[in-house]
Amino acid sequence: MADKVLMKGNEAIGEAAIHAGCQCFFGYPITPQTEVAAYMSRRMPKVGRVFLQAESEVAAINMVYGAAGAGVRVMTSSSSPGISLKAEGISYIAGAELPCVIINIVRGGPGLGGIQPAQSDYFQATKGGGHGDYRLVVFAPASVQEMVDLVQDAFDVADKYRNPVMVMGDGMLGQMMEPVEFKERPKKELPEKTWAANGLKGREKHNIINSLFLKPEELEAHNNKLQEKYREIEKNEVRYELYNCDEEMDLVIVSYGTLSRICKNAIKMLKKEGINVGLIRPITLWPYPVEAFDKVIDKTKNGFISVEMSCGQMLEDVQLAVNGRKPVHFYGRSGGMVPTPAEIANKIKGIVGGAK
Amino acid sequence: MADKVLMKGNEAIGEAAIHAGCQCFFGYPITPQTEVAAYMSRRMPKVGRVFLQAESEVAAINMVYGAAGAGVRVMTSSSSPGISLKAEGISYIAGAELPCVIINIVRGGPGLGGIQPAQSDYFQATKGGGHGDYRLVVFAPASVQEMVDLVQDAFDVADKYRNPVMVMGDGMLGQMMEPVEFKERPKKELPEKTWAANGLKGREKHNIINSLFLKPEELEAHNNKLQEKYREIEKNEVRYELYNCDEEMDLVIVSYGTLSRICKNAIKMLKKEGINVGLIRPITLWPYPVEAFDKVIDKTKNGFISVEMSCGQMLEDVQLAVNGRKPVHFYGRSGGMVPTPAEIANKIKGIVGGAK
Amino acid sequence: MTVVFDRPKALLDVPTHYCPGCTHGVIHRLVAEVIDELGILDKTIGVAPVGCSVLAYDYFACDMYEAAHGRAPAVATGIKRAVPDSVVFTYQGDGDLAAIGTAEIVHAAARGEKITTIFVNNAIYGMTGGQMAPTTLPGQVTETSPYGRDVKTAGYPIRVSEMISTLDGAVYVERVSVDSVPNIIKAKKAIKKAFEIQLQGLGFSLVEVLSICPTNWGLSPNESVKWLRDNMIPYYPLGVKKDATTGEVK
Amino acid sequence: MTVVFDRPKALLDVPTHYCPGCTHGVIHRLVAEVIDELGILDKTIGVAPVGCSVLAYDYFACDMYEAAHGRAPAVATGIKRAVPDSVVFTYQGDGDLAAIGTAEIVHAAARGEKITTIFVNNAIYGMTGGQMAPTTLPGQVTETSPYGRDVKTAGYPIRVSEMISTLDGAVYVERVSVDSVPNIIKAKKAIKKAFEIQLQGLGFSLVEVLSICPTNWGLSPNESVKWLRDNMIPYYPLGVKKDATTGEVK
Amino acid sequence: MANQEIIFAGFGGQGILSMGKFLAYAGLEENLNVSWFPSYGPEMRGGTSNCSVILSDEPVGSPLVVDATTVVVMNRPSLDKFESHVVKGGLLIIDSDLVNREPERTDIEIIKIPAQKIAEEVGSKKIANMVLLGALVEKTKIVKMESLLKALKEHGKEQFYELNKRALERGAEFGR
Amino acid sequence: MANQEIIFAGFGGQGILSMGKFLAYAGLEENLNVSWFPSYGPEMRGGTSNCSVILSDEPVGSPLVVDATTVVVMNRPSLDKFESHVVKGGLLIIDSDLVNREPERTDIEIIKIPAQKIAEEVGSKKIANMVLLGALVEKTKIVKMESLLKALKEHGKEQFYELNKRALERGAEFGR
Amino acid sequence: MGKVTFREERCKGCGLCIEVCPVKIIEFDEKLNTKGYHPATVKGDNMQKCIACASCARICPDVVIKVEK
Amino acid sequence: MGKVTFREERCKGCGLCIEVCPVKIIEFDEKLNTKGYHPATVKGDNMQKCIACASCARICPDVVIKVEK
Ligand SMILES: Cc1ncc(C[n+]2csc(CCOP(=O)(O)OP(=O)(O)O)c2C)c(N)n1
Ligand SMILES: Cc1ncc(C[n+]2csc(CCOP(=O)(O)OP(=O)(O)O)c2C)c(N)n1
Ligand code: SF4
Ligand code: SF4
Ligand code: SF4
Ligand code: SF4
Ligand code: SF4
Ligand code: SF4
Ligand SMILES: [Mg+2]
Ligand SMILES: [Mg+2]
Repeated sequence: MADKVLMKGNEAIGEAAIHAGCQCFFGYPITPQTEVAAYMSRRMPKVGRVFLQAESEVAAINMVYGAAGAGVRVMTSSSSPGISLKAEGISYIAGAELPCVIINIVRGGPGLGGIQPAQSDYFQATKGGGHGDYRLVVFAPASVQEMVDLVQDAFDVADKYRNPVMVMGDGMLGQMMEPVEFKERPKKELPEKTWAANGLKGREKHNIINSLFLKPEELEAHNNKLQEKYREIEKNEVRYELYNCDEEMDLVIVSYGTLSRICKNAIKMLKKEGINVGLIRPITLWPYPVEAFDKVIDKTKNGFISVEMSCGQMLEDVQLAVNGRKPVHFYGRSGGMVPTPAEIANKIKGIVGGAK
Repeated sequence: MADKVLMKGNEAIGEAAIHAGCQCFFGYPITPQTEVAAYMSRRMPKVGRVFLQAESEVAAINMVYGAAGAGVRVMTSSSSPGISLKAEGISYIAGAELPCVIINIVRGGPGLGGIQPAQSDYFQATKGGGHGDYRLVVFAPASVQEMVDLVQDAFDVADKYRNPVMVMGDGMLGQMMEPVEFKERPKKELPEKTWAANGLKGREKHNIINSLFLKPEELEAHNNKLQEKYREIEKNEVRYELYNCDEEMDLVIVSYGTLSRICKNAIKMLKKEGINVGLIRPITLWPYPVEAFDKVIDKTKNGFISVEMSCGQMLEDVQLAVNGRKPVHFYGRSGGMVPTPAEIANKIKGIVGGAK
Repeated sequence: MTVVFDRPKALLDVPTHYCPGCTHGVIHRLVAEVIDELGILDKTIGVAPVGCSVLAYDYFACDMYEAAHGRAPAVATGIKRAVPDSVVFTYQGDGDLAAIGTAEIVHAAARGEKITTIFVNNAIYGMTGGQMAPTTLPGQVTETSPYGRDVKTAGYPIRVSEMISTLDGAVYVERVSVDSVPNIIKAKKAIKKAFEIQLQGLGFSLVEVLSICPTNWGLSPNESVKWLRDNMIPYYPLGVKKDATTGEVK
Repeated sequence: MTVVFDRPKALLDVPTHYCPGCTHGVIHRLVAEVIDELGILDKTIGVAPVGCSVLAYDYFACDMYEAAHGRAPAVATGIKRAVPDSVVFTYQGDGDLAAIGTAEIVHAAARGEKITTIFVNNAIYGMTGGQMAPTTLPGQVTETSPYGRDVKTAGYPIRVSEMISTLDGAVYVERVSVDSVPNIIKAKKAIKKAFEIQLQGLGFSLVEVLSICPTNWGLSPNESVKWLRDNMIPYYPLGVKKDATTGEVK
Repeated sequence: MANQEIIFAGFGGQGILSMGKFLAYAGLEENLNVSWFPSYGPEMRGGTSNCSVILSDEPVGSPLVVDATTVVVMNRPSLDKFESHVVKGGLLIIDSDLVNREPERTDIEIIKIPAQKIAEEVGSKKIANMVLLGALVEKTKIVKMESLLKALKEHGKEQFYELNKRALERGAEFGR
Repeated sequence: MANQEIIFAGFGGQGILSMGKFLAYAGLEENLNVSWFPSYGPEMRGGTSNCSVILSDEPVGSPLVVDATTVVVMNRPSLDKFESHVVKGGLLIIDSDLVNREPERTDIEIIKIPAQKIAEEVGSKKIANMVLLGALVEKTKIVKMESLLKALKEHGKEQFYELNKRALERGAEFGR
Repeated sequence: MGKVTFREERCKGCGLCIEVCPVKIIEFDEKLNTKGYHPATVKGDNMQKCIACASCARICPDVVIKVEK
Repeated sequence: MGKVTFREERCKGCGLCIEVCPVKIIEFDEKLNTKGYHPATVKGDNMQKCIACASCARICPDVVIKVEK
């Protein structure tokens, strides 16, 4: 395959952003995503764009606010503790309705935690780590190729809805190399950024980038507008994969990111033992693919199991989607421990009662 | 009532903390909670304790980390954007298992938002605004008196479990005056802080305050220990109020904080029209009072309605608690708009179908 | 008759929310006059802080941002990098710039970011009702230093201009005051020079403006300008602190 | 035979994770020697940063904290205020202190916080694999300045000691180096003085120590000390920058 | 059922917040449920100021009064803003020295008091608020005048007590 | 079914990561699913280094290899750490010049190669990794030698190509 | 000889202009403006004394004053 | 005359001590320690030349060296 190259997830993020027309990158080093910044520092000057290492994650996200407000495509990247520091800034960006892409290559927490792969920032990403009623669109790629595709999509979705989009992977995805292809992408019709504050240049009225609405009536109206937008996104942007879900199933795994690949291997193992297990793989963590559950709910004997590299965070969204219609189980590892297919298969056998 | 005094919510927080033996206060001004810091700046020096205005919310929460690690009772206070900035620090405190009390007097968001009362930091408080698998105990008082009581309890609960406790109110609760009484409180048996890093003073082994576990096995073990603690808290520390829930009900409101008082007035209004509505008032937002739902679920005809000053955040916990057994409705205002009893009553009439 | 003095165009013709006598208004006008005189309204982008001047975005006629508390220099950096031919200024109070935003201003200066910062030092947090600022004078009574700022526990005021002058990327740093007409004229000159430095692409420029807060100082406007003169200027000496275009560092 | 030199007690007898030749080890030992000599092990509390010295908490025998990246001075403030009779020091790298932690160090100094900061300047982010630090020299190649630090876009290195010296609460500030034995001896003297300042309750003290990072500089340890001598010292001149006990400010 | 939901409104510096506080203290004295809630935020600065006070037999719901049984206004902008907030049959008390327009409502009771003049007669314009408060208490009987006086004694400045008392009494005449 | 899950391990600087990469590129050349995953974090620093490489007909699950079909070790600590990770019947390749103990496993195939010596003979100790890689490819046949050479040509440094090629060939002898 | 014009409804009555006028011709009006302030003004013949120095305008925070000559 | 003792298993073979020894008596051992480094050492009679200046110990980042005299 001549047009495929082996690329580290973190570097693929950078290259995908460049392909998507990312004009500015602001970052701060943190394991396991440092290579994003390193890659951008090499490449962005070569393509005449902006790489800047900020003094902190707080500064980086506010630089993003500045550049996004000026109407250019902009990205920042970090890992868990760094994302926490961006919480205020992300809330501002969501409040001011600015499009941008935020990468989180998750590591184990809480606190300084560890640097190995984890998924324990699910809540933070999907329920809004920052204050106020806002939502990020959250993409969760499972391979370096999908990372490349989703990072590019992320810029489009951000621009389409004037909303920040987070692309979340774990340390594995950031560090691993896989073959990737930068596909020709059809040009998207996207709204013009007439709101951008980039200098009047003859424009009559000044543009203002702002999230302050001192009058409660106005702030409520603004929130209502945001909520409408979120409903629109829920309608249009849900993405997921159904794997092995066509027939009657003993159980359906729900799992995202790299971990979902391990789950697929577990499914293959179980198949050999006569246990048929499906997989719902949410690709958007928000909006959550509730409809995927509706599609399979009548075909699963023992309900669902949320398999996570966290202590039961996505579990709540699974329960909300299932809403009591079937049992919901959980299997999780944490702190950088990556479950093996055998382990997952074992847990599932415990639930479905061994081979048939 | 001779022993009752009229006090502003924010000032009552300060006085309650002093009663609870709070040794250090680190804060940063922000509306609508600035009076907490102002009060502490007046009172703490008078009682020989520490008031320090930090250079930022980030610094303040890390000062809390320092003082809590040294084994003293410590508090910080802020409002929504300031709490977002504390996200990393809170995750560290939870990770290092340090007891402390964090006040959030919520204002409208997202971003700079507004300064009027809101409840839109529910997700942030209950699902962990910071990264990693951790939980805060979250108290939501509905009156200044309850604020006083819960702030004092918060210190005890924090010490008991070595866990940060958040007390969350809205701008109304911070700014309003109500009569309060500082009750005699029975002395609690609390574990000695042998883990505190406050100088060896003859101790053999040094104490370390830390949240880093580089080996995944160790970080997972640490997380498992935290999760066990959270299960323990869920068992012991759930608090809620049931109001007008004894008989058959047309609907049950779920509402917390000052807003629950408005809901009570709506309930009274509806009663006059022959509509019987109950109220579940969660006092702990985490652990969430799931058992309260079990108690009333068979008595409510039309299920539940989550009434919030946010766009449907607690709603998810209500749905999780109900788990599909009954319908769940929602009514919310945002941005500092405070619903009136009539408004709430109207919404409810729409659901239950007018007077019987 | 010829007009000797009138409202600058870069200042929108709307009433401000500032308290009577608050010199934020004067400083706004000076910035607007400079924008007019340099003819750069079309490419100027301003960044308002969180503080009393939060609503500055409603007052300046150029494109405007409202930045998170203390982060205006980072926001300005993002803007300037995205639109290199723009003229970007931040307008920040002493709480905003010298407390929560310390890292951002130091690093914008160290980077030699081609932006201009108007730093309004009124020795207090005006917006939130008069708490101690990093620039509050020793002994000064505020909401959070009710017994007067005690340097033993609350530390010493920061002389921002002197601190920023130690950074190689800072090209022009001057402290001015708006307590009197002669000082207002000097202040305008400094602001103009700071913008010119940016237009010449030389690096970072900052003008610290000593300003009054009658409301939270508990003084009348005229008492306030006197208090500024008698108390602030001795602690915060006026003048050029650094001018790399002449090699001058004071 | 008499012992001329042996391991200090305040340094636990465990191997460190530092790379061969990394002078973090030397600086650790100096701090430990000072603790021993002052007889303050029992009341000393150390704060480790995020950086290569993150595990310092496993190496010092006193009570220890691991602080969030850059926040050691705030953590130390919390400790010192809670336990006023303790001796509190922070140990921080240049990424930790001079980038993300700028506000915290400036304000701890401005407050005259009675703590001591050991600031290890190795002109790079060691821990994360060699990215540009605020102290990276112009032209220096790092992971994130692959074409050499370009001051036009990445700005100028910060001279932290000089900057901190502008603050009234900073009582003692000295820059030292551990590139040679005589300099190591001077470094220890400075560290001792800094701790003594704290013991006397005079205020904030900081010792900036120029240190090597052979791994990320891509040099052998012996080449590294030479590089430090030839490149860092000219940019970061050694010596006492401020000594308020003598009134000296340089 | 005793229940008063009151809005006090005027310029900053007119004693709007403190008249509300004294009334709340009087309510506390009589074992009523009470709450006091100020407007807050930047609009306070130099501009208008108002507070909501509730005294009731029943537990207080929202401390923010929207449908007021009584509104007391001490300037024109406050009349403009709050006239519509008086419930039907409710009470509107106006400092007629400061408000230069007639109220438009006809479905409510209106008391106009030249409070500045009266206060000046008593001793100082600064206590015009007490004149208005006197009328309110007399008219609504929400608390006994003694309770209000007790509140003034315990929570007000000693040296103003007599003056305040006289202002209340003069105001009360308008409430009869 | 072609499937190899390999762990390469040794000191930093021995070319552990790059031998993995070349193999992955060779796999890509043959249209296999491939992944390469390095150990990362502070333990890398100056100390040991390892990477997981998977080449398979099937889509790759976890890129982190726990149960390895082949393990290649270039120092003693790596043998200590990874010997147990070889699956039953799997392959262990050891640089016997650097590892001073015998492996304990008896249920696996073991190839010991004096890779330092051979590499030195070829031209430089630095290409000992290629010697080991040659043996691995020859033994497992996971990719064709040509594919590996093509990977070396396309992704390796031009000037080392001939040297590397010879090292591979010398190593291959041990894999027969 | 100069002429100053006050945009009365914008004046907040801060008094800064009064203090800086070198010829002391500015005073507060008795009447209140719609904002509730006594606006600054120059009465009657006093205007003749105006030297059009623009000091008042320069210190006015609310751009109330236009100066002509 | 001095004596230096190397705690061989702690040595990381950085060579800093070798460079600073004024009498140049420190060298790398041929053998590897358990960490895989060639540890610093003073061989045979060379020890006689040691002046116990402790330079080696002072620059050693790993507190490998004890100096006596
Ligand atoms: C993160 C955050 N912290 C705190 C605040 C509250 N706040 C608003 S303005 C302000 C201080 C403003 O003081 P200063 O910068 O001196 O400006 P001034 O009002 O004096 O002009 C503070 C602390 C906030 N909005 N956001
Ligand atoms: C909030 C946060 N941001 C970033 C990091 C990643 N990080 C760890 S250490 C480090 C830099 C350390 O450099 P320095 O302070 O110079 O110390 P050195 O390793 O050079 O001794 C960074 C950026 C982190 N752990 N937390
Ligand atoms: S509070 Fe102070 S700074 Fe703010 S507008 Fe009023 S006078 Fe000006
Ligand atoms: S990376 Fe650099 S600073 Fe870190 S331990 Fe190694 S040599 Fe020392
Ligand atoms: S222009 Fe000068 S003289 Fe004329 S009114 Fe103004 S200050 Fe007075
Ligand atoms: S300075 Fe301006 S606002 Fe102040 S009194 Fe004079 S005209 Fe009015
Ligand atoms: S003590 Fe001095 S002379 Fe002896 S080995 Fe060490 S450096 Fe050489
Ligand atoms: S300085 Fe220490 S670690 Fe380095 S070679 Fe000498 S003894 Fe070994
Ligand atoms: Mg200020
Ligand atoms: Mg460093």
